[in-house]
Amino acid sequence: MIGLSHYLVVAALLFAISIAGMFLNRKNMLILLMCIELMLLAVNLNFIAFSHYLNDMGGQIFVFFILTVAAAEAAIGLAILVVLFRNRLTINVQELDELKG
Amino acid sequence: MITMSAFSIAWPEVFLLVALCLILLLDLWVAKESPILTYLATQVALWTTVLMVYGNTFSRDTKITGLGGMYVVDEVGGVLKISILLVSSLSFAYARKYLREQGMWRGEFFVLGLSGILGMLIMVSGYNLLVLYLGLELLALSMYALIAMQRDNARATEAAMKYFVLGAIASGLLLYGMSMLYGMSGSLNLAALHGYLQSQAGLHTNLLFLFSLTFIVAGVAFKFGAVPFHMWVPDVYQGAPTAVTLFLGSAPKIAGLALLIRLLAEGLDAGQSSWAQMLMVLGVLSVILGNLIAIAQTSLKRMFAYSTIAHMGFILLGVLSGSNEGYSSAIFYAIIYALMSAGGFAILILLGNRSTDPDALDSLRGLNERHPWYAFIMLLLLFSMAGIPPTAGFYAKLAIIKVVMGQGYLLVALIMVLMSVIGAFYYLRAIKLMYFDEPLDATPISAEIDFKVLFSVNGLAMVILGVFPGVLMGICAAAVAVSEL
Amino acid sequence: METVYLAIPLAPLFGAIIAGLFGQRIGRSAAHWITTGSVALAFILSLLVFKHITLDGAAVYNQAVYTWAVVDNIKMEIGFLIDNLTVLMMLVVTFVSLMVHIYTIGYMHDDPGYQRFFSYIALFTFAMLMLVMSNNFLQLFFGWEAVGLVSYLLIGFWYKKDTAVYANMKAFIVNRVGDFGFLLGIAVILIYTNSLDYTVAFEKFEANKIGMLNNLPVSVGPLSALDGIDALDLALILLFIGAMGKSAQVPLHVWLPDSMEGPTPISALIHAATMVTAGIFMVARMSPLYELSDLALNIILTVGATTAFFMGLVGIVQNDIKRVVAYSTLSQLGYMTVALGASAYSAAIFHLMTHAFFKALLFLAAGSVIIAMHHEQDIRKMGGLRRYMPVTYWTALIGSLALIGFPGFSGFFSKDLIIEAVHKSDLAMAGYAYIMVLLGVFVTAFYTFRMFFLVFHGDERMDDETLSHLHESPKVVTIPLILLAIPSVLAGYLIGSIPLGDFFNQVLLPAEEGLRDVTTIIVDESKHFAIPDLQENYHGVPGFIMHGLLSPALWLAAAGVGLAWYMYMKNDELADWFYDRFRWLHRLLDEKYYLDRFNQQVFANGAVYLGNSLWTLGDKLLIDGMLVNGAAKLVSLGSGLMSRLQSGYLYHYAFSMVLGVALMVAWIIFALSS
Amino acid sequence: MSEWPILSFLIWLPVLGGIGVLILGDRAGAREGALVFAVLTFLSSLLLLTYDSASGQMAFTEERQWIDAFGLQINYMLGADGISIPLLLLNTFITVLVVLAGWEVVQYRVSQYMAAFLIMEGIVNGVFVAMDAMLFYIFFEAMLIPLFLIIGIWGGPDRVYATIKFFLYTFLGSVFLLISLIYLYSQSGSFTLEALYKQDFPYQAQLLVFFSFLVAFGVKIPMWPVHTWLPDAHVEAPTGGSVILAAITLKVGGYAFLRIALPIVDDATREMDWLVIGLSLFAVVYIGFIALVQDDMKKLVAYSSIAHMGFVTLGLFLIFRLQATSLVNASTSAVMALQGSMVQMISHGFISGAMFLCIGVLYDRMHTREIRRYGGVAGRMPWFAAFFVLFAMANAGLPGTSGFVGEFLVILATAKANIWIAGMAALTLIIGAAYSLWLVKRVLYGKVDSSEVDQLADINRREFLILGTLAVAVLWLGLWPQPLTDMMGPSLDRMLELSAPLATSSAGGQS
Amino acid sequence: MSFEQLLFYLFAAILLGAGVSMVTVRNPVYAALSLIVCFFTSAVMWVMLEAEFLGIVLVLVYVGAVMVLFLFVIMMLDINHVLLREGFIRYLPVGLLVAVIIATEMILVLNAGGFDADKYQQAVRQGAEFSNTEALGEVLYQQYLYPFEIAAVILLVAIIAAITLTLRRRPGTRSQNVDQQIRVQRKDRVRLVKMETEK
Repeated sequence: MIGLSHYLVVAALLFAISIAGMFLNRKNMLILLMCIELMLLAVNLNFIAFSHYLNDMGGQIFVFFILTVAAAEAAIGLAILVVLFRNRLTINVQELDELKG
Repeated sequence: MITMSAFSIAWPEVFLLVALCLILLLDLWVAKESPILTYLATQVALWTTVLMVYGNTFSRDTKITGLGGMYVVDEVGGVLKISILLVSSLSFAYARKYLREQGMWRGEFFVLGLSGILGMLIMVSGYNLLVLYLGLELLALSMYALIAMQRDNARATEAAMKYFVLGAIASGLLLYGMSMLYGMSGSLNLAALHGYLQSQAGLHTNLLFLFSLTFIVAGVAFKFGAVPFHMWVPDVYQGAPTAVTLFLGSAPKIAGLALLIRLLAEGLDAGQSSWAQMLMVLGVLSVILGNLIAIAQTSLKRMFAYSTIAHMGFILLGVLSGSNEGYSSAIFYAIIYALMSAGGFAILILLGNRSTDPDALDSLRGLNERHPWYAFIMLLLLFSMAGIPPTAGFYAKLAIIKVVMGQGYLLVALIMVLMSVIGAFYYLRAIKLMYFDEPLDATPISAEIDFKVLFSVNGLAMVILGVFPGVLMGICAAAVAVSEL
Repeated sequence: METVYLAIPLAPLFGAIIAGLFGQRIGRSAAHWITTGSVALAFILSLLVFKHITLDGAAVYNQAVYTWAVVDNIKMEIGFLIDNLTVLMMLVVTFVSLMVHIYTIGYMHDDPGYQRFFSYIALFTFAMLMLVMSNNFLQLFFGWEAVGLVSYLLIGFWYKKDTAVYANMKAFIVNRVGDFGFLLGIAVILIYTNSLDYTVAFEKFEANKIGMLNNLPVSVGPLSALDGIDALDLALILLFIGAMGKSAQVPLHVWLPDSMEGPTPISALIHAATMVTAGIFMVARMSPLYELSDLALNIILTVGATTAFFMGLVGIVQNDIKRVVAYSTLSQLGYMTVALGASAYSAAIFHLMTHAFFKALLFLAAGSVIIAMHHEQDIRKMGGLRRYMPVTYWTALIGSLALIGFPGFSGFFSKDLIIEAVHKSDLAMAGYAYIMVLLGVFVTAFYTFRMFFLVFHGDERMDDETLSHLHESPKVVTIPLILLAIPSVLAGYLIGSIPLGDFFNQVLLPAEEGLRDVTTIIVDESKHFAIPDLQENYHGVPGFIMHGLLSPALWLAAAGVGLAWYMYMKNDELADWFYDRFRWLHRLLDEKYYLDRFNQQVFANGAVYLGNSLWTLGDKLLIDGMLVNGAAKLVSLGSGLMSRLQSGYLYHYAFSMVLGVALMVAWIIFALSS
Repeated sequence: MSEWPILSFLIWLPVLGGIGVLILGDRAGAREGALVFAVLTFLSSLLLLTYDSASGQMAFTEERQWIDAFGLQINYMLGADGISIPLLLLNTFITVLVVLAGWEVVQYRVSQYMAAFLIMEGIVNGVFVAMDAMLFYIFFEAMLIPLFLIIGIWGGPDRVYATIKFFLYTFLGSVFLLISLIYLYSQSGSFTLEALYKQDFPYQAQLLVFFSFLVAFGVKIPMWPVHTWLPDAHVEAPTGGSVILAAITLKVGGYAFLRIALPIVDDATREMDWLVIGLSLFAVVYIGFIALVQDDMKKLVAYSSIAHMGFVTLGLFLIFRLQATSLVNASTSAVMALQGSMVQMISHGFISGAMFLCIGVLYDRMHTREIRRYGGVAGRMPWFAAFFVLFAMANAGLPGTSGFVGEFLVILATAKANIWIAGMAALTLIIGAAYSLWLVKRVLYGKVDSSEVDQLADINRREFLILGTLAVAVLWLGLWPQPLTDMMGPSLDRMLELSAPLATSSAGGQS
Repeated sequence: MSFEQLLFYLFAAILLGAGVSMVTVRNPVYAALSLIVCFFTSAVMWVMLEAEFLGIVLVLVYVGAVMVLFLFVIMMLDINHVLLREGFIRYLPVGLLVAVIIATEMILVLNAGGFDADKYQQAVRQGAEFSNTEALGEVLYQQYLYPFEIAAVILLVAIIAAITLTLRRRPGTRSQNVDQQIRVQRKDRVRLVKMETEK
């Protein structure tokens, strides 16, 4: 029988992967954005698992909104990315270090 | 079953939204001829909202919730909202000069600004994890856009990118924590959450609770820019166009405090003993790190950024007491801080002109030579930030330190004061540049009358609030007392 | 009478202020008229007081003028105590001062600082009068320091002369060393008596004489380390240290010879006749106390005797006319001190008086010579002046005779009295003192007449230029000489009435039961019977002279004169022979026993060195360098390092956030698991 | 007492005046305006002389609820007694002189200069009359701002280092004060001094509080080893700044010790008095020697100030030992010690002020403070020389000048507690004379060997007026201190009763 | 092992595998594709958790819109993805370490038994007639109206923002900016440059 914690663990692993991804990938801003999506996915899985095991719609509603927001975020994120590329002609994370100290 | 009429409880927000849309259209059709119109409309909208919030809040005497318990009206909310609105209107007024000179004058600035403010208001009166999250995102998204608005400014876009990624991570953390809370309590409503946690015994040893708490605190701490979630602050402050930095650096801090109060003080107050410890660590780290690193800075914006981190540390330390005194002094501090930082960045706008967009600390050189009055106002602001009486900043610090000592954290209090001595150093250095050094360029400083007046009022407020701090303190204290957090 | 008492000091003060503040406006003559007039007035009034107190035998006046401050219920007042002792001092001071004023008119005639000089000496007169007229320690200290100040100003009168400004600083600081003791002495007295008033002090100490230490507060704190020393002894010794400073007793005498850098009139007034005798006066004034402490008396005796002989010895090798006189002053002060030590206070005061006259005379004479020689002071470049300046010659002769104690001259009486007193005294140190004073007589005679012969007799050794202008000094100079010569001869004949009479037996305050009545000068017959003894077998002046002729002193003096005459008039090989033979001795004396050198090296340079090292090591290096700036550096270093954390790389930022969360989670896990 | 809030008036009149002058700007009239306000303040401060000193109680009291929020109750509570009034008068008096002193010399940003001093005056008045600890702290801190600017703007070449050092030094000291005040408040529930006097705090806490006080006020006075800011600050400060610094701000430290440290944490103070006494003696001697070797006039006077303030702390902290002395006669001389300290403060206000003004006079003419650049000045500036000698002598504690009174009383009192301490203290007679006179010798006397000195013109009317008034003050205080001592006496008795009452004091007198 | 378990483990494996590949593959297109796989699989999981509607939405909205957007951007800014993995190995250990630490911590907490409470045990299975969409809709429009409105605003803002950031005039088209021209000043046009003399 699949228990709640199974799903939670999967979500947790997903979360960890996304974090690892953020740290590992130092070149491509896009991958970073994708990692964020992955992270949100993990959270969503959490919510849905909970809402299922608690018989409560709230979790799913929350996920619904997270999806919405995530979409919006993605839009803006990509927009910024494009602007960035126009300025720098690169989306290399490592070259994004003009501001520091 | 929620009907549209239920929204009447939230009419300040509703109005602001409507105004926002109208201004969008206005900007589209009319503003081509007279760009000033958008600005004026924005100010009008803000001030009307202020009045509405006032009427909406202080007409009632108790805390009430509506919209299915997702929206709350109480005096703390009222005070916070009004201060947010006022500070924002101040920042817009300052921004005007900058936008015109830097060729950034676009209606979207105000529209996005307003949406950000709307997000803050939603946060302030959000009484549901979901609503809080949405408010947060609304604010965040507007901010990302605002920062990146100077499209051909590489630094701005870099800052925006960094802010965006980190912000997204932060909200990811926050969400994870929320999901855990939801999983435990099966509810998203703060009141329900509060009730559930009250019923739980041995909360401070409940692993799951602490786990979720950690993520929540992390998410909120990011908004504050508390160490170790502070990394974005300096880069964003420096990279963003000064006008945006000004806006970003003032009102959202108050909103952040609101978020903190709603989540921790109202939702999770049962776990106060636990989150107090976390906040203390974060707060102390912020106070130390912020003040220390600020010394090494050569960019004024960056220096302010680090000093902001230190100030935020103070606020966190004020909140951790979990007492009414703590909350009210934190609110007091946040308001004072918002005013100070607004003024602080305003000087950069003031010093700038078409050809230059100053950022370096050296741009303050010899200000007393160039314009004694502005120098004097800036002096007041800086001393207030350093917390030297008789400026308002002192009372803010005093209140917080008193609270901390009341909790018996003598060591923390010592660290705080010692760090504010170190902090005094870099503020003094700025004053030294203004007063003891010769100016680099003697170009006359020009600003329109409203800017002058606002800037002067902003600076003098530090002294007036310093001589009569009782009034504002009283308001904060009363608000907190009434709204039984 | 109060008004008179008040007027006596205030008149010179007034003169000083006028001459000082408005000197430039009122001009030279006006300045000297005003000051001289005011001092003359003071003198006349003093005579009036003399008649009132001494001749008409009015009761002793002891009243406060005004309250300086009341602190802790202790009244600190300014007030006068007028008795015979005071009167005597007042007369001496005002008279000599008047003489000097007149003399100055001539001596300083073409000095740019004419008015300033007059205001100074008038001011000095005021200060000295306040000192002698005081009835309490506070005012005593006031006058004490005030005269010091004026002497400082006067020694450095020619402030362009580096030697002068060096000398005046030296004088003040050395005096300060004395005052250091003096002030502490006053403090101790205050502790015991809770008052600064003389009479109260006399009474209280009389009341519980010895071993007060035990029942007194000084046992608080390390003074208990001084257990065994009677606090009274302590107080008196400290006070005497003050006297040593002012009255230039070994080893605090070093300032006096240098003070000769000042103009001659003040050498006469301050550094011979009056100020330097303040110490003597003070001890005499305190006789009711000093009588209680043999320890103090012994110390005084020793110091005095040492000064009397060894300083005289130095006088032999001096060639500067003024310095010779200065060293003679030192040794004469030594005599007075010895007298005090032998509790022959009256004798001391008597010698003080006579000395004031003849020493002032000698100085003024020397001054007159110096004028004639166009400020040439080296006696080797003089000689045979007798022919050119008769008045000076004769007066100088009188002075010298008085100094060496030639029978019939004032010095003879006072000095013999002292020698007798020492002879009779049975204090531990009396023997040493006696030998010293006797030898002192010989030495005095020798150097005095060495100087005298070299200056006035023999062949003229000065250059022709000066020789051509040699002439007697003007009236304003000679008149004072003559006026001073008179008492130099006659003052001695008061011996019957002053030291050996009951001049000093005025009752200061009525006796209460169990107490002796405190008189001006108290001698404890039971222990110190010298003066009483002398008083008994005193049968008039002739008898005293007769007795004097038989005493060794006179013959020693004669021998001294003779030797001087032989060495410097007859064959001068002898001098050279001595010189070759006792080169080391000559060197030693010439270097004044290396004392100045020692002070300069150890104290002056030592202080500067200490100061420098404290400053550079303590303040600059340790406190500022390490603590203050060090801390600042540390902070900036730390901030520099920390700002490195802000690498600018997005993934580092993300990493730090994640790490933060991870650590917090780890923290709670550990916190709960443990 | 008086319906008319004289104390508030004394605080706010100069402050408002300063703002007025500031607004007036550098156009003509800034000087006159400042002078008017300074004189006005001085005159109105004379009204305080109506104080009935016999009572020794607080007079002219004002009390208003000021802040009551966040559990903080701070009252706007003012009062003056025999201790504060002389200091107030000193402050108002000196300020007038300072305004005059800057009359021609200051040409750069005159209005700001004058305003800074007026505001400073008001704040300092506040310090002396605040009866609420937090109010006191606020004024105590606020003082830094104008002084910081004065030194920084009109200061010498190395002013930045000096002024920041000064600010941080003192700020560091006072934050500890803040902490301990808050602690005291949390214990007693009130900031008013009277309440704190009554409250009895646990000993360990007292100890900590005492040390924080020691740091805070010790820096201000300043005491060894936290004195090093003073010489730098003095050297760099403009003449007026030095005068205020030496004459007024140092007094704040002494006043604070007397008004706050001694009575509130009396037990700890009693136990720790040996420390302060030791430091004071150390200051008197150590600093004296350092002063001896300075070649910058201002540094020399600055160091001598530290040495003189050593006497103040010595007198203040002796009272416990004195009270403990078992005596054949009634008086313990504790009051004498306090009197001595107070008089010393007042007189040092005059003397140091005068010394710095004198140096200013020279500096304005030759633009150097290097002693060796001078020599033979007396010949060119006789009047100046007269004043300079007078003040130098006062500095060396010559009887008849105010400098003597304080030292005299303190030494007398000290001797009662412990003759050795008295001996150490009395060394100042010698050292003080040494550095003062050596300064005089090198500056005034000797041959003129520099053309600049040869050009020197004697002091003008204005300078004469300033120095003359100070000379009168110095002499008056030296010849007749009774009015002052009478005014302070009863109040000091009261403080003594609060700090070291005879009954209990015998407990921990010696340690 | 029941069929359900089988499904779960299968898809969990795919999900995680895809996730790992997303962060490890060198070509961003592959990364995007593996992310899509993640979405698909998790959609399946959601369906298993009886959140059918959201499952569908995830596929439609995310895969259909967002990921396409991603791909679009990837194509638009063609990046030399040979460099993309430089130094990847260097940071791998640290990255793994962090990931492992986080994962273990989280799993530790989650399996500490907080969720064994019986209220999590009876996950009622709805019948076939139950419509998740309807239920969601009812709750959404009856209780969560306010968030719904806010979400609307967020989308609006997103639109505005995206346009503000990316919309710009074609470089080719000439058009004059009047107020710029009016406000122009000398220093905008003339800049005095100081230059080293060539050596």
